[in-house]
Amino acid sequence: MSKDHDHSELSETALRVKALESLLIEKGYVDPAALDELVDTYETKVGPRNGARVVAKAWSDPEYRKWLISDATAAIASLGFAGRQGEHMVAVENTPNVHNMVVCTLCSCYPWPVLGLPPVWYKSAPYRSRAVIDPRGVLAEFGVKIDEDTEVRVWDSTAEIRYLVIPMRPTGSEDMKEDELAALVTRDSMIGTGMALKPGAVGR
Amino acid sequence: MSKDHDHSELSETALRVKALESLLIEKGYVDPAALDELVDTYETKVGPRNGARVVAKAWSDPEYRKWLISDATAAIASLGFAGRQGEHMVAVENTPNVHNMVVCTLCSCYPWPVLGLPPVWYKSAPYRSRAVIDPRGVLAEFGVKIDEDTEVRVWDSTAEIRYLVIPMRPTGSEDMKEDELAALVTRDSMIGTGMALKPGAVGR
Amino acid sequence: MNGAQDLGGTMGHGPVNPELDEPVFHGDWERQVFALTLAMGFFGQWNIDEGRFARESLPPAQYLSSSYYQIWFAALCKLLVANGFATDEELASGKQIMAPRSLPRKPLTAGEIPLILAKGGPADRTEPGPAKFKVGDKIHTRNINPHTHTRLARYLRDRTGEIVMVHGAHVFPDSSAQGLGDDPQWLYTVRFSARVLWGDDRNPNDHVHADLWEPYLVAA
Amino acid sequence: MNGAQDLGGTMGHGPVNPELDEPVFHGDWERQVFALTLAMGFFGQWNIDEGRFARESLPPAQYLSSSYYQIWFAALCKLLVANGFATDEELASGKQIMAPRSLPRKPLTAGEIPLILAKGGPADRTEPGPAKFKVGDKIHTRNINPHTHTRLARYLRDRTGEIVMVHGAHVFPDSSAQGLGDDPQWLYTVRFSARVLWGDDRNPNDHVHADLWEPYLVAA
Repeated sequence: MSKDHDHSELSETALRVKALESLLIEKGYVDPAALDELVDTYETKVGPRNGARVVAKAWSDPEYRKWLISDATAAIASLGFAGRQGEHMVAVENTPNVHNMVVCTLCSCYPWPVLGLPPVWYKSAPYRSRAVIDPRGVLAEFGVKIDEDTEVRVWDSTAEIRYLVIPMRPTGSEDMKEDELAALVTRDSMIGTGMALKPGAVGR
Repeated sequence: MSKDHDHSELSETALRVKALESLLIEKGYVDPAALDELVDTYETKVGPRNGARVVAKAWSDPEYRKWLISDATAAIASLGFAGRQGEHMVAVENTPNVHNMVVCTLCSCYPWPVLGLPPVWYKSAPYRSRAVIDPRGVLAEFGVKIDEDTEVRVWDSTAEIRYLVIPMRPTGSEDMKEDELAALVTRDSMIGTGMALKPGAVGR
Repeated sequence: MNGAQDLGGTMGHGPVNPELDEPVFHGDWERQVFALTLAMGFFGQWNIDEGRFARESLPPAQYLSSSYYQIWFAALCKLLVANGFATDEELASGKQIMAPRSLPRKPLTAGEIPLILAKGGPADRTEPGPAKFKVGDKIHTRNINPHTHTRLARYLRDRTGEIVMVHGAHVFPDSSAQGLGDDPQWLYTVRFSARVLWGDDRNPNDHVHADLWEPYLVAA
Repeated sequence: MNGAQDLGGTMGHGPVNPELDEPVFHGDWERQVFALTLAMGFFGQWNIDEGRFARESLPPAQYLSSSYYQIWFAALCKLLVANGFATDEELASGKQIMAPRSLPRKPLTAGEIPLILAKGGPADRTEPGPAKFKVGDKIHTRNINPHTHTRLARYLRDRTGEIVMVHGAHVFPDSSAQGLGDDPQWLYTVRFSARVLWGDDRNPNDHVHADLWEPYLVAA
């Protein structure tokens, strides 16, 4: 299909969605202010900076790290991140011998309270189909090369358990404080398709 | 997608195909007369009437039936039906205890010399997906009800072997001659999604 | 169901193509689909598993050629019609034709959203009895092919693995998606070797983990 | 490859919908695609397995939303470009831009068609050695997931069945589709119980048969 074709499909969808919204408002089912609040919540309040705070704290505080690994839901809630699509959290930790990577082959399960809403690629057929059968090939596309001897652990979120990857703390970050550390923790590093940034670098 | 949408997709395809044909003729790769001959062959010369003659002969001639079951390629070639997409034929026979049904889940393999080109439904996702997992459900959609005690044998044409179903000879046809019998043998009865017609009936 | 949603191990979909500096939503229509899906779901007329089934039962050709919010939109329309919130004619025209249906509760207000999202919808339930398996147990997954909703993906069927976590009892989606109630079942995380799943040419170090309910499993 | 062509056991595609009094072709474009595919294939620049792979490697969304001759057309275009018969620009414009490529033989003429079709393209070859299995043997299919062409469908992998026919050695598509030569291998028809393939809720009388090459099989 041509690009033009895709665009006209999309504008057709946009018109139909607009019509649906008008209809549901007209019928009194939805309140426009509530719709705005839902959008605003996930556009500005909930996102991967939450998860970065969790990871930075785990890097800085051995007791918190232990708690996070033994009861992620409670440890994460203690920082104020809880609720929808994060009701049952599990944290999995990268080590020199193990690299973790999260997918939902069957839909788009993702830990909203710590990462926000998933990016398009996470919900799309290429990632969902390949993460479980060719995780190293997928990682290579993200620029992540894992040693052949290192175990790749893929977590397919087939139930209501939601996984958060704790990336390895980068070398050179030994003297950094929790707030500075959080800036090194990217969204992708908490999905497992990236590494934490080295001090001084920037990334997604 | 809307019906209009489908139509415009199809006319776009038709235009692109026309352009391809012009190009390949202009480049001297194809001769229009050869293209016409290929189409004419499968539109008017080769079709399920060939298979019907094979089945009618097997019904009428016990020796031929034996030959057809032991060496279908040779027995069918003896009637003049051979070649492309029928190089390696196997005939499978319906009985009161066994109902056979042919599919190609991976593409559209079909015994051209005896049945012609396959109908759209045979090549389409609904039939290809369901024939192997829910053959009785598919048969029911064709109006064919098979006893629970009768074995349903599905033949998935995954190699270059091509299958021809020999339907059961209908009751009431005992006194009919080979030519009359052939008129009872439908295409679908030789795929296994139908039964041979009862004398006096008509069908596809 | 073995629908187009069951993507694990399928091929030909192309590269992953992450988008740089991706916005949360691409255009207002995505915002609208997201918010409408949450707001309407809030009436409790369908559960999360029924919602998933509405999406995965779209024709595979449509599912695979739609963007994710297009899939959500198509599923929302199905659910609205199936639950009497709107008719097909209304969806086509965008105008009210039938009177609104009676509502099980007042529409969601902006003010209650923070609390509702914070509460979420936990899936854990009272255990139906003792767990059949414990960490370290070897299990074999069943070969099931229901036309209804299941979370036992095709690539995980008829495979041997090992229990690595026990999560207590959770709502069983295979029942819940059919409106047959929560039917709580023990939920386990199971570890599978990539070689068991995909064949001997895989890296022997690699493993896939999946969360599977007790009815999917037999002792190995 | 685990592409969209691997349809056995997938769900959600809808009813079969046979067409009453269906014509052989629906419009001239179908006639043209059919005839062009055969006529160009006649140059022998790709074999039947390479042709199949060209179709099944189309993106699944495209494969499933195309009619069968649309799939043939898309694959023919790929093969023509890959084999130097035409360029993408020529396909888009319908006008010759590059000189024709050298041809391995003269274009097909109408007169030779009956003989060529009657001859066909047999796939049987000299046996590479003695057959490993005989009728009645129990076998188990391998679990393979190649990115390349295979005729061992997903639903037939890692399953136990019984040899019911031995066909001699045939061209091995897994090699042939990669341009690695005929690599003849023994071909068998294998009988599988529907319960082995799909689970215990199936009719115990029902069986599926498939034609499988020796490298797909191990003794059970």
